[in-house]
Amino acid sequence: MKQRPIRWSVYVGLMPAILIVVFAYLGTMIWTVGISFTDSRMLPAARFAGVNQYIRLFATDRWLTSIQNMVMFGVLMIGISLVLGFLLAVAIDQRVRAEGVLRTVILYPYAMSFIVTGLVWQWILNPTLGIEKTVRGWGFESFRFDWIVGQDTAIYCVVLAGVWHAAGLVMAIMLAGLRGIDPDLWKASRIDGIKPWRFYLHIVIPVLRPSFISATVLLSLGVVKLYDLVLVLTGGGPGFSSDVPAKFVMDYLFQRQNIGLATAAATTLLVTVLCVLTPWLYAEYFRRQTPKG
Amino acid sequence: MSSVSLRNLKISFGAVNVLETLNLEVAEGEFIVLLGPSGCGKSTLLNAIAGLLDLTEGQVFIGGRNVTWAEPSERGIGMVFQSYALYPRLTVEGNLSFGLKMSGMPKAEIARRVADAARILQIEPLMKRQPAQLSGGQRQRVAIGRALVRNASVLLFDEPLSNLDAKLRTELRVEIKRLHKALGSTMIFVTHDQVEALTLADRIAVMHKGVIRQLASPKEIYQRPVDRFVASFVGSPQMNFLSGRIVRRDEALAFRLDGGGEIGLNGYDFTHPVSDGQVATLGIRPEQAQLQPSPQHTESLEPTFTIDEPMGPDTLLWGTLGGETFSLRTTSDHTPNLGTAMPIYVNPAQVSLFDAAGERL
Amino acid sequence: MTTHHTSEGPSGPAPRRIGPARLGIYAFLLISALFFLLPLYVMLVTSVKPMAEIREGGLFALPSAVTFEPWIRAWSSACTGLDCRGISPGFWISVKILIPSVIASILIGAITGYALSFWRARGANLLFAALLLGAFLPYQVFIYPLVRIYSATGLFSTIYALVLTHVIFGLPVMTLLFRNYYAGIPIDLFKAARVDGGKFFSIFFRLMLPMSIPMLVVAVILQVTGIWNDFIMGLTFGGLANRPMTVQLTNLVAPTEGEIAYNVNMAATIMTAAVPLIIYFISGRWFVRGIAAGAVKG
Amino acid sequence: MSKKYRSLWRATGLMLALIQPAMAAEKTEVLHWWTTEAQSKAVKVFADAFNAAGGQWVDNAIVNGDVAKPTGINRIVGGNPPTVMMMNAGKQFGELADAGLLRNLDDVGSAENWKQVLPADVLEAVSRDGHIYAVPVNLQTPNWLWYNKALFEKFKVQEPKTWEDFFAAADTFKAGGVIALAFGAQPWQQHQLFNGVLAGAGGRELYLSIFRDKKPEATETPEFKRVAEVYAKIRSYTDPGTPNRSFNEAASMVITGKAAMHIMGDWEKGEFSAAGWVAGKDYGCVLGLGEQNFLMDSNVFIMPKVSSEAASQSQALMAKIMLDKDVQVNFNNLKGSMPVRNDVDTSGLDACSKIGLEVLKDPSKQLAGPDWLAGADMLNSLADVVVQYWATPSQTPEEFAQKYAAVLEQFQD
Repeated sequence: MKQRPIRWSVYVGLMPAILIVVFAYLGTMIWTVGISFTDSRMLPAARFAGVNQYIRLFATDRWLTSIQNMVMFGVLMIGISLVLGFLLAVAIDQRVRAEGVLRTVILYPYAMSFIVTGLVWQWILNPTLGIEKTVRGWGFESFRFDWIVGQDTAIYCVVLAGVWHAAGLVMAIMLAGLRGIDPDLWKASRIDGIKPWRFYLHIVIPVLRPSFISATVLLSLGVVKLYDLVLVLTGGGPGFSSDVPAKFVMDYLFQRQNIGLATAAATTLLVTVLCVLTPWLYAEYFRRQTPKG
Repeated sequence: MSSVSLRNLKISFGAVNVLETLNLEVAEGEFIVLLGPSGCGKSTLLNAIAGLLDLTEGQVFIGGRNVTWAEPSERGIGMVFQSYALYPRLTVEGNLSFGLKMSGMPKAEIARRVADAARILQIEPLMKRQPAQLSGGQRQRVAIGRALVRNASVLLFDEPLSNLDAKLRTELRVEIKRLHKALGSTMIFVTHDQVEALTLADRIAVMHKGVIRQLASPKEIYQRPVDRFVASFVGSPQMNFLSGRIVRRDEALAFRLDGGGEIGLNGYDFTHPVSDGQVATLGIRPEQAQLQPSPQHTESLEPTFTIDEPMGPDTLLWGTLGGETFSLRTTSDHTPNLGTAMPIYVNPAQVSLFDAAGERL
Repeated sequence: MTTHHTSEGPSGPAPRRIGPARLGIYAFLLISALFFLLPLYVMLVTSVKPMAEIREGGLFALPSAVTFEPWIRAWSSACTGLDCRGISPGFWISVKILIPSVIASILIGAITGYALSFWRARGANLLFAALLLGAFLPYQVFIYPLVRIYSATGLFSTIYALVLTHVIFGLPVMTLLFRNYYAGIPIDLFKAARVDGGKFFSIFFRLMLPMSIPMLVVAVILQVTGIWNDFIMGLTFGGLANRPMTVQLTNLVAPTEGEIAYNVNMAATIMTAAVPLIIYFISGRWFVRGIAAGAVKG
Repeated sequence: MSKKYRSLWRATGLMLALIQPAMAAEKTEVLHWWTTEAQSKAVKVFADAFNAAGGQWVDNAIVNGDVAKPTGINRIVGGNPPTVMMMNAGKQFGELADAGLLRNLDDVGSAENWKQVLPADVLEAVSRDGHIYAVPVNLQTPNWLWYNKALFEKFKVQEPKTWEDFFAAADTFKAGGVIALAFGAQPWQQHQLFNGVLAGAGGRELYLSIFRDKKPEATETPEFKRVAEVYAKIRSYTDPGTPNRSFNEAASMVITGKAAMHIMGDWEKGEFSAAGWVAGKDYGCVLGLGEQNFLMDSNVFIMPKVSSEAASQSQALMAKIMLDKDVQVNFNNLKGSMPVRNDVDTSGLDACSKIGLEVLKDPSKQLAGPDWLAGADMLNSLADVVVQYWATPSQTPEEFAQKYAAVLEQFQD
């Protein structure tokens, strides 16, 4: 009997993906994790150091601050963007005038890079240049809006810029969701005499669950990767009060030349993301998968 | 014209066995219909013949050639799909010639074959149109045409008519039958529609849960179903099933209904020996009973009919017999009294009997 | 996730006469619009003001004398260190990075998505899982080893390194996009093509790719904006010679000597934002679809 | 079959195109991050002299040292090194030398008699296990106080010598509505300022016991407490716009008269010169408020190991040229720093450099810079603590001392 032929062309087609996964993802990941267990500084070294880097990492104020900032940024930015985006979508859905213009205006920030976003907000929030200076120029000499130079408030500036960047996207997703709701539902609710706000709260929001989930996933991707925005907006400062993990890793990798600690931090991020992700990915893509003809 | 031979075919997706050790021999020029409910494995079997699925075990021969691991295009087959699967953004002509171009055939030959197919299927005026501009029936003609231009000796049809409305379906059915007569090619046709199966097939393979339950001529399938599944799947309305027992009466066998009533089984062609008191099911198709006795229709039962459905040439009567649903098809003009029990007559040689496991007795 | 409309238009309750609720909605929308427009306004206004005016009036005042000189300087003569060629070299480098990156990442993503969708290859699920994870993981895990690989192969700070990097990190989303798209194409079509003699590549190039135009548009929007807006890859792998526009912008606005030329900086910033903004304005709804499709949901 | 290969090629051709390495030129590539106007004029002195001596200088200037350094290191480790690369003296290049990636310059050193002409501390700072691995090209100190002479005259303020003087002067300016001290609160500037305070207000002994001896208990001394207090007090003499301000921006505040003083390294002179300022006339300078120490720092060039003989010879030539007497004078004049050789003609130096040179003659005022004494990792960790202290006015000197000590504790060998 003839052997089952191997379809080489399929593997040729998949080869770039296979190479990328094997070398660029898995290989580098293993390397990074491995190095995190050494005492590498400027150069990667094979001197095993156990979990020393991790011990030091979690004794480092700056790392703890950056983790805290990431969580705070994530919760606030996603929360505010979802609420604001949803409200905007609802408002736009009320047959308002100039709907197209409004949609455009609300969404355009999402097309901008974090670099541009960070720069422009840095200017606006700069007390000696932007809002504070302008309001004082109007005669309110005691007006203060100097969050960006405040130790405890700088991270809120990052949140502000983040919301500005992302709320439009949430609005677009929500608006699409609202427009997809069966028009008969609206009719039924009016016949039943349900108050609009109740209708939104009890009917619309549950129906839009998938939209909320999509938006949350999309926004949370940006949270772990948050780097550019902080870099240009606050530089992680004042001090390192608005530092984030991605920036921490980059600094230790390149400026500080402490590869061991940087890879330990990266590995910690990796493990965190994997823990959150794996169950979800499994549920989403593999559990329900049926064989294809 | 090639024969198709499937030997010990087994297909599993992971732990699920879709086809269990399946054998099928299709003769040259034969029209075989694979009939069964959805999920029975009939499309899987067709895809396996086409080479669109990898076999877990077994071999496929087409025209005596082992094509188990050959590419679909190397098997000498043409295939027509339920969803037409016309290539979008190509004209009808483009669709017909796409495969031939891909195999590097000379242009003149392509043109000749496409013209032939177009003529046979009467789609010449459509050649410059796009699939989106065609009606469902036209699309399916083009899809058949695409199979024809391959000059394939085996044509595979995967529920080709089920997306069409009733009128078109009948038209195209006849067309396919004519095509078979004209071309003489071997055809394997998958459907869940028993009318298509009964009208088209030389032989029908009734499938259930990955197994061929009965492979026989349409007539045999209809009249002598091998089990309750085949009996119930083929025929509309469904065969009446009445539960009861085989009893011995005056040296002859009879069937006593649990719900009351009894018929003699004189003339029934038993396939197995039976025992006295054996639990069994009596199957009577709606048209196998009639309101008047005749020389063959000797045995009587007394159902009560409650509803009549006039269907034009005949009328369906619905009611119960001993607590079980019973239907009867009659051509008689006079409507019986609804709501009261009345005698009907059956021919014991026509009925079916099944044992407790559902096998034909 | 999609933006399809019911043809009946807005589905909210019909407007009543202008009441307080209605006014509230307009007020909310107006204030929000101002919030979203503020940065663009600041950039545009400041970029056409002379420095003297900025010193006086701050960022928000309308210009009394419009000048385009900052734009000209930002484009062709603003200094980054000693290099006084403006931001235009960065623009052209970004273009040079963009074009091959977009083409290669989409092509490879499409082939992979096609292979995963139609061809049952051994280990395909594993590959797909690994790709999905790749879409989510923080870049910091990969960056350093990649730097070393590029250094060792001489790719470091070349365009190739950046193109390769964009292919690597664009692959998961591109694959997912095309895999989902192809999952919506009737499998019969693929079967018909195989019966017709199509092979892996011929089916892809002659049948699937031409059918993928809507998804290609989405992918192009997604990749053009994503790659254009990239900073970290350009910063890490571009080196001196191949700093994309975003990286050059951060260098340009980093004050070097004397007074910060806010008007020039803002003009340069607008220029950097221009490409994705133009894409956004001309592609409109497709843009949303593209971004949303990147949400890793099918 | 040809079809099959054609489509295969289509898919892989792109990948292959991506993998093609860029061609690298076989010339003497010098990687550095001196890119301001003054700095690049100075670099040109090296380049011209090198080219005149038959070399072929290929300039690879990268704007930001934080980007340039890792770029170069990665290329060295990756086996594709620049021929010559700039570095900071001290511990930074040690790891590269240990890994055998750097060329040993003992041969050039002995031929050129570096032992005689270079200060011992400097030679020590470029050596590892008794072998020379880098070429020092200048001497500089980060703890100069620069001030706007016009403002000092206007407010009739005397040049401060101690931190007490400084605060008195600062009060005057503050009261007069002038920002007393221009400052950029970037981590490196904050740390540099702190180290200046440590040496000037804390004294030589405290400074060495921290950076050289890494003694955590040094932070419990009254001297350290004073350092912490002085540093915290400086904060109140700066304006709110400090976060993320670059040093040149701060310098320009002095130049434009917005601010009176600025504490920064020798390279500040480049900014002043660019604005047409002359030392001693438009601006004044005070070295090391307090004890007047010279915190020796030096830019050095390292020579990665190269395979070709020609490149190796170019490196030797480069080392020789960079320490050539005339080159040293010309270079450092432009750079604003001091020649590292002790046998050059100093008559052409500006007023401030002369002050520096004078101080340098006294060995008790010479103090090795932090980079020479401690590794980057420890210094950066200390910088984190300092940065946080600056940004947290509520933190007491005691709390700060504890955090500072905790870092030192981590780096006990």
